[in-house]
Amino acid sequence: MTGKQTIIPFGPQHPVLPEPIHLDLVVEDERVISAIPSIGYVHRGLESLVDRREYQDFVYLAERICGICSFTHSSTFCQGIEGMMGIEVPPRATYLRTMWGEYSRIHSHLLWLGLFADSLGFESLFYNAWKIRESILNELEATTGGRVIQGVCKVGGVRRDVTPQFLSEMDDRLDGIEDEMKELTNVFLNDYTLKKRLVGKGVLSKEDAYILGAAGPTARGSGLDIDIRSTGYLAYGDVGFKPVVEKDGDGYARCAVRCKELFQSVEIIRRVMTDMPSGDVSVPVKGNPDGEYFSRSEQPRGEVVHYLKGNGTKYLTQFRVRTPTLTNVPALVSIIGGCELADVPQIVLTIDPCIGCMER
Amino acid sequence: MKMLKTILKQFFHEPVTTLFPEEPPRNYAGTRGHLVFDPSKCTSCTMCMKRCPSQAIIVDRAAKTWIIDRFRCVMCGNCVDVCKFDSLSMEREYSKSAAAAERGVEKFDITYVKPEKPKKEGGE
Amino acid sequence: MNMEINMINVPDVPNIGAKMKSGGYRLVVITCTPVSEGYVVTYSFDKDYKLQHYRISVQDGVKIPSIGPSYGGAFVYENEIHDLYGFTFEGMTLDFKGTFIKTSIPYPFKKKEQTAPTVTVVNKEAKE
Amino acid sequence: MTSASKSPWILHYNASSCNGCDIEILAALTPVYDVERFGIINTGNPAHTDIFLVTGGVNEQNKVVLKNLYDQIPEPKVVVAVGICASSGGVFRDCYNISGGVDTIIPVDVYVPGCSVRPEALIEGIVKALGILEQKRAAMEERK
Amino acid sequence: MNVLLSIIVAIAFVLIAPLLGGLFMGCDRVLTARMQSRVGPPILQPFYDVAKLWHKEKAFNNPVETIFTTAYLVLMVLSGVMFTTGGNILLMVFALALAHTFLILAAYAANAPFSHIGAERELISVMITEPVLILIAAGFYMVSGSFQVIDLFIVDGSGIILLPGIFVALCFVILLRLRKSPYDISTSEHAHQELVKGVTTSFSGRNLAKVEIAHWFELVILVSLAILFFTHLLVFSAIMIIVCFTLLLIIDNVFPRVTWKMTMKSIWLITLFLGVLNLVLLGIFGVLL
Amino acid sequence: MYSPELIAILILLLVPVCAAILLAVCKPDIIRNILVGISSVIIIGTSLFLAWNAWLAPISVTIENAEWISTLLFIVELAISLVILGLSLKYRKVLPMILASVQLVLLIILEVYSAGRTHVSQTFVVNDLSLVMILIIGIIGTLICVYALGYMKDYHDHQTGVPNRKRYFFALMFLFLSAMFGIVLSNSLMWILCAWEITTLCSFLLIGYSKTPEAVTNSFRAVWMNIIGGIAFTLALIYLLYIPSPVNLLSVTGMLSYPGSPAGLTIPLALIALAGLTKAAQMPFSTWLTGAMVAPTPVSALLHSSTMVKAGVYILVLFAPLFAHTWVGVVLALIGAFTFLATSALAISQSNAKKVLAYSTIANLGLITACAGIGTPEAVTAAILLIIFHAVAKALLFLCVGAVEHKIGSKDIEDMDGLLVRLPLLATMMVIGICGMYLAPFGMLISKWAALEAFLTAPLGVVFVSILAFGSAFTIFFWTKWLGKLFMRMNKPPAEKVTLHFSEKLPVVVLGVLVIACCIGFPAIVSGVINPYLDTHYPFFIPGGMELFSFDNVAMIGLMGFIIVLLVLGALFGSKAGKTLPPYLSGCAVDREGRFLGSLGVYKEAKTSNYYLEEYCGEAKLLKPSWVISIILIIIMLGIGILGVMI
Repeated sequence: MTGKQTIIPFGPQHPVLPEPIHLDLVVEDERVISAIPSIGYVHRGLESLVDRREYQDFVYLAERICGICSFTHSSTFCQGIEGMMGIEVPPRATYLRTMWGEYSRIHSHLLWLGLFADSLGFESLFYNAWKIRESILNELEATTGGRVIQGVCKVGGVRRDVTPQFLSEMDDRLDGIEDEMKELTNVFLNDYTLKKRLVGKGVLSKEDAYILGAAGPTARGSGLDIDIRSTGYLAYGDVGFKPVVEKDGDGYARCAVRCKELFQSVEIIRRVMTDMPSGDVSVPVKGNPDGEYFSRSEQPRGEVVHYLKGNGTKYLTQFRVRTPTLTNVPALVSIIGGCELADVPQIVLTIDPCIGCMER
Repeated sequence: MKMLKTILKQFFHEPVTTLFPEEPPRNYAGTRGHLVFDPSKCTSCTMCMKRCPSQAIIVDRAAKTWIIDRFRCVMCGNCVDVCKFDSLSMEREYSKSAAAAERGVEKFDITYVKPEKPKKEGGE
Repeated sequence: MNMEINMINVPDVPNIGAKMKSGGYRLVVITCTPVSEGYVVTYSFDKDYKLQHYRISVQDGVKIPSIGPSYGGAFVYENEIHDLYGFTFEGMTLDFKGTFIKTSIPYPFKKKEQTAPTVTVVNKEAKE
Repeated sequence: MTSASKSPWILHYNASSCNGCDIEILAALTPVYDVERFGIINTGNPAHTDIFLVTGGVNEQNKVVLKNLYDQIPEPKVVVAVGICASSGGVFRDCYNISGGVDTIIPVDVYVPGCSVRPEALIEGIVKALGILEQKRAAMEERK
Repeated sequence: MNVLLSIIVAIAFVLIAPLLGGLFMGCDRVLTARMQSRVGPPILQPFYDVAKLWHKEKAFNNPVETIFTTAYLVLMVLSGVMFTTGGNILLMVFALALAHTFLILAAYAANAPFSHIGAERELISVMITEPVLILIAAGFYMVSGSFQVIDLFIVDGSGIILLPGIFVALCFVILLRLRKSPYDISTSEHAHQELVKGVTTSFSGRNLAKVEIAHWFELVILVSLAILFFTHLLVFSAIMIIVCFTLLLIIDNVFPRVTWKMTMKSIWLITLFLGVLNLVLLGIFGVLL
Repeated sequence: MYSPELIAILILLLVPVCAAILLAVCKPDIIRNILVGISSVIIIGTSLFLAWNAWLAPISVTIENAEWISTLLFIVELAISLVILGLSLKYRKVLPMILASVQLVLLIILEVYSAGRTHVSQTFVVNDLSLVMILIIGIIGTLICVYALGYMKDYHDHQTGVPNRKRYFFALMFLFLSAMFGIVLSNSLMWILCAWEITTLCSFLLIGYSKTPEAVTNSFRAVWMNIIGGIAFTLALIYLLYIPSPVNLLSVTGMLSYPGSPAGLTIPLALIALAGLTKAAQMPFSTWLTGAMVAPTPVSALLHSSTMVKAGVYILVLFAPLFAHTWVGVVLALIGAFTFLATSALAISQSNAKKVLAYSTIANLGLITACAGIGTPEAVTAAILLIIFHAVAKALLFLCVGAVEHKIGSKDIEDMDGLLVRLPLLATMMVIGICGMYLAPFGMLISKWAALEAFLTAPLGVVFVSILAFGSAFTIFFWTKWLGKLFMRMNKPPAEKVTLHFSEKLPVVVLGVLVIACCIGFPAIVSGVINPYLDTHYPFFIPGGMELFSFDNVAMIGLMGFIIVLLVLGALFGSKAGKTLPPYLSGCAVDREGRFLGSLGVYKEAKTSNYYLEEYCGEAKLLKPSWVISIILIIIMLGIGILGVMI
C-alpha cells in the first residue's frame, strides 16, 4: 500500500541522543520499515593533527577523542608508543592505569545506564544512575585532577601517584558505591515493566554479531566471548579476568552485560588496590618512535584499536583509531529494522554509541 | 516497581544537591582548574607555547609578554610539566565564563629579570 | 602485539576475506596508510586475540574490491577510506556515496605534494 | 527578576564536541547539581527554548544544523558556547573539519571555558546568560 | 440551579481552577524532585513557565495553530464550567473530546513528523479514554437516573460504593491524561522520548502556554470527576485525593514509559474487566437495591 | 378527481420513471442537463409539498382498482429476477443464479397464494417517518443526480478505459429514485417488495457500470447478498398470508395494528429483519457495500449514503414498535451494535476515503439497526435522528470525495494533506461533513447521545452502552486523523487553480448548508416530526422525556456551537501576526522544497502519514471473526423467531 509511510529525520538534534547522529526512519504505524544511519556530525579530523603535535603532547589530544572513554584512549595511545619504542612501564603505573581504566568503565556504564533509562522514559532511574556516577567522578577527580577528561596518562607511565592511604579510603568508599549500584542494577534487571520493554527487542544473533564485527558488550550480549582484557594487558593478566557473557542478544542481555560488568570492575579495582606494587609511576622517555604498531585495549564500549606509525621523528606519520562504536554500527543497522518507533532510541542506545569516539 | 524502595528512601532523606551559587564549588587538591602564571619567574623560553596541545599560550619574547586565551586552554597541565622555572602552576578554581563583550585573552608582562648568566633554552 | 604482515595482491582481497571467514577470524579493522610510493591498505583479522594482517599496496585511483560479501560490517571502514583517502571500493554492502563522513575539504588524508610535518604557526593576531 | 529568567528552558546541541561537555551538561541536570532549581528544563525542542547550549567546534555538517536550530528558536534567545571547543575551536582548532567556535556560525552571548566544562562553571555561565536573556526580553518589549 | 448562581460558580471556576492546577503541577515537580533526591524548582515554577511563554515571540508552524490552541483552552474551560455548574456529564465528556480534537488538529497542522506522530498518539490516547468517560457517564446515570452532575448529590449513597470498578478505570485515565510516566506516550512531560515533545513539538510561546493552562484545567476537571464518586463522603474524598495524588507521584517515578500498544491493552483491559463488569453487575443487582 | 396529495405521490413515482426513459433515449449532454435539471426541480418541489402536507396531517390515500397495478408490479418482479438470472448465466456466476432461481420460484408461489386475498385498501401512507425519507430522497437524491452531471463528465475524462454509457447511467439513477419513493410511500408490503427488487437491480447494474472485472465481481456479490434479503422478504410475506388476522397483514399499517400478541409475528419479523440487514449491509453482508465503492461516486453517494441502505433501516425502524420487547429485536439490536463496533474498527484500517465512508456508513446503519431493534420510543427517536444526520453529512462527504478525487487525482486520504489550502471550498465542505459525522455539537453526536440514553433503559442495556462507548472511540480515531490531514500545512506551494463544475458546486454547498441547518434545527425536528410520529405508535409515550432535549442541555449545545462559530470567525478575521517557523526536522539541512537532507546524501520529503493500526483493525484480521459472530447472531435471531420466545 503506498503512502502509509511516515518518514522521520531522527537526529542529528534529538533529545534522546546526547550526540548527533542521523537516522532516516521510515515507519508505518509505528513499525520501522527501514532505518539508514548517517554519521559525520562529530567528525573533526583529529587524526590529521598527529603530524603537527609532538607524540608526547598528542596524548592530550588522544584523550579528547571522546569525553567518556578518554582514559582508555590515552592509555591505549601511550601503550602504542611504549610498545613501538619498547619502553617498560613501571608496574605501579600499569596498576594505576588499570584502576583508572576500570573506574572510567564504571562511570561510562553508569552514564549509559542513565541515558538508557532516560530513553525509556524512566526519569528517576536516570537520575539515580547519574547520582551514583557522581561519586565515581569524585574519585577520579580526586586522584587524577579531572572529572571526565583525566589527563593522567603519559608516555612512559602516569603523571600522578595515589597515596596508599587514599587508596584505602577509596576502597572503603567503594563498598558504599557497590551497594548503591546493586540497588540500581536490581531495577534494570528485575523490574517487570523494564523487562517487558527490553526482552526480545533488537535481537542480534551470535553469528550476525561475529560477521558484522560487533565488539564489547554488544558482542558479549550475543554470546560472543570477546574481551581484549582477556589478553592480559596492563594488570588484567594478574587479576584473573573472565568476560561477562549473556546469550540472548536482545536489549535486555546487553543491559545485563553492562550491569554485571559494573561489579566485575569493582572486583578488579579491589584486586588492583590490594596488589598495588610500589615504586615509580613513570620512566623517562628518550628518543622518538619508529615503526608501526596496533595497540588494542578494551574500552567500556568494546575493543579499541589505535594504529600508530612513526618515522623516527617526534611527529608520528600516521594515527588511526578504530573505535568499538564504528564496528557496532553495522550491527545497529541490522537490529533496528522492524522494531517499534518507541524502541528506536533504546535500540540505538543498546550498542552504547559514542559518536565522539566513532568519528574522531 | 523495583524502584519503589529507592524512591521512598530518597524521599525521606535530604537531597544530595550542592546548592552551587550559595555553596562554594566542589573540587579537590589535585583538581586542574585553571592555569596560573607567575611573571616573575618566566624566562620566555617558549616551551609552554610550543608544547601546548591547543596552542592557547603565546609568548612574545620581544615584547616580553605572556598571553593566554582562557577560552582555548584545555587545562591539561602539560605546560606546567614542561616549565622548568616553576613559572606555571594549576589552581583548582575553574575559569569564569564571559559574555561576548568581556571575552578576551589574558596578557601578562613578564617581569623576570635575568640573572647574570642567562640560560638559553633550545626549542628542541 | 605481533605484526605479521602478509602482502597480497589487490584482486585477492575477496578470496582472503572468504578464507579468513571460513577460518573463524573476525575483521578488526581496515587501515589505509600513505607510504612513500602510494598507499597500503591493511586488513587486520583476529582470532583468539591474535592479529593477522594482510596488506595490499595501491596507487591513487585503483579500485579495490570490497570484502563486504564475507564481512557484512566492513562497509564502515571502506566508506571511511573512500571519504578520507579517495579510494573506490567495489561492491560495498552499504554505499554511502561519499557521505559517510562529510569533510570540508575532499579526501583530507589524500597525499598532497608535500607531506612534511610542520608546526602550525601560532596566530599572533589573537584578540586583544 | 521576571518570568523570563525564572524559567529558562534549554536546548543542548552537540556540534562536534568530544562528548565531555555534553555529559557535563547532563550531569548538571542530575541530583548533585540539579539545575531545575533555577527552573531549567532540558527541552530538546528549539520551539520551546530560551537558552541554546552549544558544545563543540562546529564541523562541516553541523554548520547548517546549528543555523537551522538557532533560527527555529523564538525570541528572546541566548546562545551559550559551552567549553573551549565551542568558544574557540579548542584543541581541534587546527583540524581540517572544524570551523573554530560557535561564533563563526551564530552569534554567541556567553562563553563558558573548560575542557571539559565543570558543572559549576556551566551553572555560572547560565546564570550569566539569564541576565542577557532579561535584557533581550526588555529590548523586545520596547520594540513592540 | 438558578442562572445567577451558575454564572458566579462558573466565574469562580475559571479563576480558581488554573491556580489549583498550577499549584498541583508545582507540588508534583517539587515532590518528584525530592523522590529523585534533588531540591527541585520553586513550587510556583509552572506559573513562571507560563508567564515566560506568554511573553515569548509569536511563532508557529502554521497560523491555524493559534486558533486551535485557543479552541482547546476555551473548550476545556467550557467543559469545566459545565461540570461545576452541575451540568451534564455526557456533554462534558463530549466537550472534552472536542477540546482534544482541537489540540490534535493543531499538532497535525504543523505537518512535521514528530508533532504528527505526537498527534496520532494523542489521538490514540483520546480513543483509549473515551470509552471510560462514557462509561462513567453511564454509570452515574444508572446510579442517579440522570446525566446531570447535580442529581448525583441528591441520590442516597456515593458512587464509589456502586461503581468501584469504574473509579479504578478513571484513575488510570487520569494517569494517562496527565501524561504521567507509564503512559506519557504523546508528549514527554519530563524525561526525553523518541517524539521530542510529541504533540506539543510545534507549539511555541503563547500557544504552548495555552496548552499548559488547558492542561491545568483538565487536571482539575478530572480530579473533580473523581470527587464525584464521593458525593456523600466529602471528607473521605479529600483523603482519597491525597492518597491518589501520592500514588500518582509514585507510579510516575517507578515506571518507565510504555509503548502505546501496552497503554491501549492495559487500560482497555481494565475498562473491560472492571468498568464494564461493574456496570453489568450493577445492571443485574441494581434492581434489588 | 384525484386529491393533490395523490397527484404529488404519483408525480414522485412517475416523474423519475419518465425522466429515466427520456434520459435513456436522449444522447446530447445539453438535453440531459436540462432534463435532469427540470426533473430535479419537479421532484424537490413535489417532495417539499408532500412533506408539508404530511406534516400538517398524515396522508393516507387509496387508489381504487389497484389490482392491475399489482399484476404489473408482479410482472416487473419476475422480469427483474429473469434479468439477474440471465446476467448470472452470462457471467457464469453460480451463487447469484441459484438464489435468483429460488427467488423466482418464491415470487410465483407468493403471487399464486395471494391471488385471492383482499388487496390493501390504503395504497399510500405518508406519516412523519416517510416524510423524513421523502425529503431525504427528494432533496439529497436529486442533488446527487445533479452532481452526477458534472462528475460523470470528469469521470469519463479520467477513466478512459470505461465505455461511455452515460444515458444508461442517468436512466438507472432516476429509476432508482422512483423505486425508493415506492418503498417509502407504499403501504402494501407487496409493492414495497417490488420496489425493493428494483433497487437491488439498479444497484447491481450501477455497481457494474465500469464493467471492469473487479466491478463485475463486486456487483454480483451485491446482487446475491441482496437477493438473500429479497428471499427473506418474500418468505415473510408468504408466511404473513398464513397468519389468521382480522387486519390485512400484507400492509404496513396492518402489521403495526396487529391486535394479537407480537409473539405470533416473530417469524415474519425475523425474516424482515434479515431482509433489512442485507439491504443495510449489516455485518455478514457488509462486503457488498464496501465492494460497491468501485462504482462512480454519485452511485456510492446515492446508493450507500442516503437512500438504498436507508431503505433497509427504514423497514426496520418502521417495524420498530413490533421489535420492542421481543428477543428478536434484542438480537437484531445486538447484530447492529456489533456491526457498529466491528466496522468502526475496520474503518480505522482504511486509507481509501470512499472505503472509510463505506465502513462508517455501515457502522452508523448498525447503530440505527440497534436502535430499531430495541424499539423503544427513545431508541426510535435516536434512530430517526441518525437517519437524518447521517444522510445529509454522508452524502456531502461522498460528493466532496468524488470531486476531490477528480481534482487531485486520488481518493486516498494520505493525498489530501493541506486540502484546505489547495481546494478551499471542497475542503471546507468536507470539514463540515466530517464534523457533522462525529463532533460535538454536530448532529451525529446528538444522535449518539440519544442512542446512549435509549440503550441505558433497554434490556442488556449495559452491553449496548459499552459497545457504543468503544465504537465511538474508534469513530473519533478515524475521523480525526482524516480531519487532521485537511488542516496540514503545505510543504509545497499549491498546484494550479482548479475549477469545479457548477453542477458539482451547487449540491455540495447546499448539502453543507443542510448539515448545519439540521444541527441548528434538531430540537424542531424532534418536536415537530419525531414526537408526533412516536405519539401515533407508542400509546404511553411522553414527549420530552429524554434528558437530551431538556432546555439546559440544548442551551449548552447551543453555547458550544456558538463558541465554535466564534472560533471560526476568529480564524477568518483574527490576527495572524507572528513568525512562521519551519517544521522541526531535528535540525536537518533543508532544501528549497522543504525536503530534508537524509542519509546517503539524498534529499527526502519528511512525509507524514496516519496510523492505520493494521495489526489490530485490518480487514484480514477482523472480517472473518466478525462474519462468524454475526452469522451466529443471525441464526439465533431466526431461531428465536421460529420459537417465538418473548421477553
